[in-house]
Amino acid sequence: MVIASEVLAKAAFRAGFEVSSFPFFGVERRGAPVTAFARIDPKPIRMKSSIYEPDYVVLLDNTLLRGVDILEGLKPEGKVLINYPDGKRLEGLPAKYKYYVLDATTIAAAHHIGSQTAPIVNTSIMGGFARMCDLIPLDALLESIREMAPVKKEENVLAAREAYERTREVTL
Amino acid sequence: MALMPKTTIPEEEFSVPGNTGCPGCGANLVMRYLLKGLGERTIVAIPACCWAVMPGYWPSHCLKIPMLYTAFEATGAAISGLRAALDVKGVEDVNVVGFAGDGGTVDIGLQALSGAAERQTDAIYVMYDNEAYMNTGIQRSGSTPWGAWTTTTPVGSNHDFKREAKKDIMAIMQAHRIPYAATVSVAYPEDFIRKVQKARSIKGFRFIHAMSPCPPGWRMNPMHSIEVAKLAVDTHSFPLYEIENGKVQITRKGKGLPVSEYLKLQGRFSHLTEAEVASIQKAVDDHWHYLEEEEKYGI
Amino acid sequence: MTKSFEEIPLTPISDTPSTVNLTGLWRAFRPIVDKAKCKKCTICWKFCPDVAIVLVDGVPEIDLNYCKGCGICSFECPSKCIVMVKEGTE
Amino acid sequence: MRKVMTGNYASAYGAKLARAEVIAAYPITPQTSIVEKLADFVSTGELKAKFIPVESEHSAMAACIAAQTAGARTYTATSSHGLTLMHEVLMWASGARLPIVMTNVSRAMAPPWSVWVDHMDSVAQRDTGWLEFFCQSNQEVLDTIIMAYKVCESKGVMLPAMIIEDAFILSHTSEPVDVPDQDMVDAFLPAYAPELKIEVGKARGFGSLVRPDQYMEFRYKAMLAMREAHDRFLRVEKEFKQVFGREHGGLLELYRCDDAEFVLIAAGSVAGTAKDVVDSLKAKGFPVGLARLRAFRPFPHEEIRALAGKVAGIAVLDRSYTFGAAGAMFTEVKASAYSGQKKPVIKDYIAGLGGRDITPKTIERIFEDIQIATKRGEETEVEWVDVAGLPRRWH
Repeated sequence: MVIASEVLAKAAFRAGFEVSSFPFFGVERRGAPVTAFARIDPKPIRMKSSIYEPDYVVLLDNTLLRGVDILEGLKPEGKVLINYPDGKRLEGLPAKYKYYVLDATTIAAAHHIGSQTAPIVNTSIMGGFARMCDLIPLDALLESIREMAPVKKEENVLAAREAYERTREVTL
Repeated sequence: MALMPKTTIPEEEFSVPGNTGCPGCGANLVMRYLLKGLGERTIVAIPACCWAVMPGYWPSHCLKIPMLYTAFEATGAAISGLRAALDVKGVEDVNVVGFAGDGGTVDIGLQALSGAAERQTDAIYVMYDNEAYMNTGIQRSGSTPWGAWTTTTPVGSNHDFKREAKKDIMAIMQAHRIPYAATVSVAYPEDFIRKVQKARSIKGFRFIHAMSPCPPGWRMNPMHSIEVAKLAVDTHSFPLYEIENGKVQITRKGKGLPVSEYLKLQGRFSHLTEAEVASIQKAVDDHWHYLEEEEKYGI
Repeated sequence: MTKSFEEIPLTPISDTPSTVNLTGLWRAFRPIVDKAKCKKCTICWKFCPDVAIVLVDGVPEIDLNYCKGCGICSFECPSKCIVMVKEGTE
Repeated sequence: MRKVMTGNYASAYGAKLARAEVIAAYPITPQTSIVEKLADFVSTGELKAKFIPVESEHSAMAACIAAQTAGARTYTATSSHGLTLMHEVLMWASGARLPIVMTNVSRAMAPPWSVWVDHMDSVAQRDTGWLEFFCQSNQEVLDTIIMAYKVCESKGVMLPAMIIEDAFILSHTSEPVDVPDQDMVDAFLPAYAPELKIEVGKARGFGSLVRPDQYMEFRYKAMLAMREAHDRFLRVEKEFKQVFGREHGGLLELYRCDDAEFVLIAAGSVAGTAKDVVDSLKAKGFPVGLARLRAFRPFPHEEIRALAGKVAGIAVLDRSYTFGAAGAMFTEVKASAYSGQKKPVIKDYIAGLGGRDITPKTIERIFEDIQIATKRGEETEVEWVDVAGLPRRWH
């Protein structure tokens, strides 16, 4: 998650933006829900306050659709990307936003990123984000992934590319 | 009685007269013998202890080698920093020495000492053991032996005294798997200097536990400083031994005199009953026996 | 005497030999060596905590500027050739 | 070259570019990645230094002190409880006149346990004789480390410096940082060459006992050094700008204060947010500005006094609190301000403790409040901002 926002920041930076990405750091151990934020702007970013009104929300773990208001503060024209199984219908979300889905878990598993029971979806989901936001060229993202992935660089790149291609907007 | 053979200890002095230690101070001799064994290429780090005031007021300096004053609990860290700086600057063949009292070693300095030992810092750590906080005026330390009077273990009308055993710093250091540890006594300078020279020849963390009689703190005549140190060895109260790569070797058997011979020179034990002296005797015998077993069978 | 801040180093770095401290002044008892009885065993020199004994041909000379009068030399001397006498007497 | 990195990596790169020779450090949240990165630099040989994995922060500083006394350039990093554990040896480092540079990732003190930002730890060290620099950005973290070595090692200064990164807000935020070329840094910052160091063959004692009749003169010299550090820093930053093309605003950075009647004084990362707020309020016609307290030590006394002579109201944002008094920055700002002819209304706002976010809205309200307080000439001095359960006493 934290890595995903950093990959995003680096990709945006590569694409010529100023960036600022930061986690909300709890002291929870591995596996607990975490939140990370990123600002992307053509101008230098000085703002150090947290983000309360995002333009985009990215959800890596769809089990959080229950119990957490992931859309809190999202701007009226906001877009949402959810890691969600193919063909399954999204339910109970407000219709005013645009939704994008992507089965990042299946893609990551197919590229052997992480383990089969716990695939690491960071890079796949960022492929989806590049598609949704239409700000960051895919190449910039792939280069950042190459730079940051500690192992399996090319697998991660392929996963992100596949995710980019398979991300689609859905209507509720 | 035959005269002792002429000394074989190095003649060169690295101590300068005019230090402000008490008359008959054992810690003065510990430093003197230590530096005879180590020589000029030595830097010594000294925390708060008697030795921090013994050089006298600025700008007085009572050694012919450099000395770094450090915070009370920080000797182990200071020698780590000194060694790192010398290494990074490519200065070789220097003895880096930490020189601390018993409180600065077994109590407040134990953590930094343990860290430095665990990191196998290439340094020699010398604890001069006068068995209490003598610089602040005779308060108990973890190294004060059972039975002793100190100002914080007053005898008073309750016939009280220190009720806890002396911390076994040698065993603690042994448990750090350091290459060399030895006990030394100011009464046996040849043995003292031989061990220091041996320590000097070894790389890694080395520990010297030096018995350091303190006339005011032990409530004794300053002229008895050497005598009491001899009796400590002869009664097995302070055994002389070394531990090289885990192997224990007793370096002086001593005469095995009754421990009362050692205690009776010192006012700090004068309140003890016969039964209490007997219990000290038992503890001393047990420890001596333990050392003999360790020597015989290894660990 | 107090030195001006301009005359002192940044931090107290000591470089003056401690021989400036005449610790012999502390002494209550003074060691007297009977040189004729001395067997040149050097034990007194070895055990002096204050480096206040110099051997001249193996015989001790006590540096009274620094001898604090602890009496170790007297007690340890196997030939009993060092006696402690109260300062101010002969 | 510009790279996206966290404040902690900016610290590690700063220490590497400065060619720290001995690094003794102990991990603590949220400083840990500084130590890890430096251990990495040393193990790969990218940085030729000795890394001492000490067993405590107290030992970290004590080891740096010894190494620096022996002539090595040293660096360490810590946070909150680690910093306060060092307190004794921080005083030792400055008293021994050793130009050690350290990053403190400023974090709240327990209890209540908190790993998040406030300035209690750093502010509590204000009397230790360390230079203290609060940073707004990761770039400033890196640059200030390099500048600090140059300032501290200069002959007239010889004092240690603490570079302060706000916990998580800088330490774990990734933003673009220009990493200067090593050659340029080498030219700017020559090798450490102290006049006096502990050396084999030279019989000297470092740190001796000093009598009452001489002690004060040593302390007076340290005071002079801190005063000298003020001017030296300005000169060094000027030179830094010539070489690297950027600066961060001296000891008190004035942001759009020229025609301001109401000024917020704040330190650390919140200044970034406050600059955005100043821009938006200015656009609406409010005469506001920001003065960023970049150095807390040496305190920019003259700069504050000059500023106070030009404004009607000053709001001081303290991210710490001195119990029984007020915020330390407020107290010192007021003392400096009131040493001038004009006495603006000055109010203290305690905010952002234990990582509580300081939002643009909060800063707007502080500006609003100081304007009203100034008009009324109020003497209510300390406001605890947004404390649940407090009546909205402030405007």
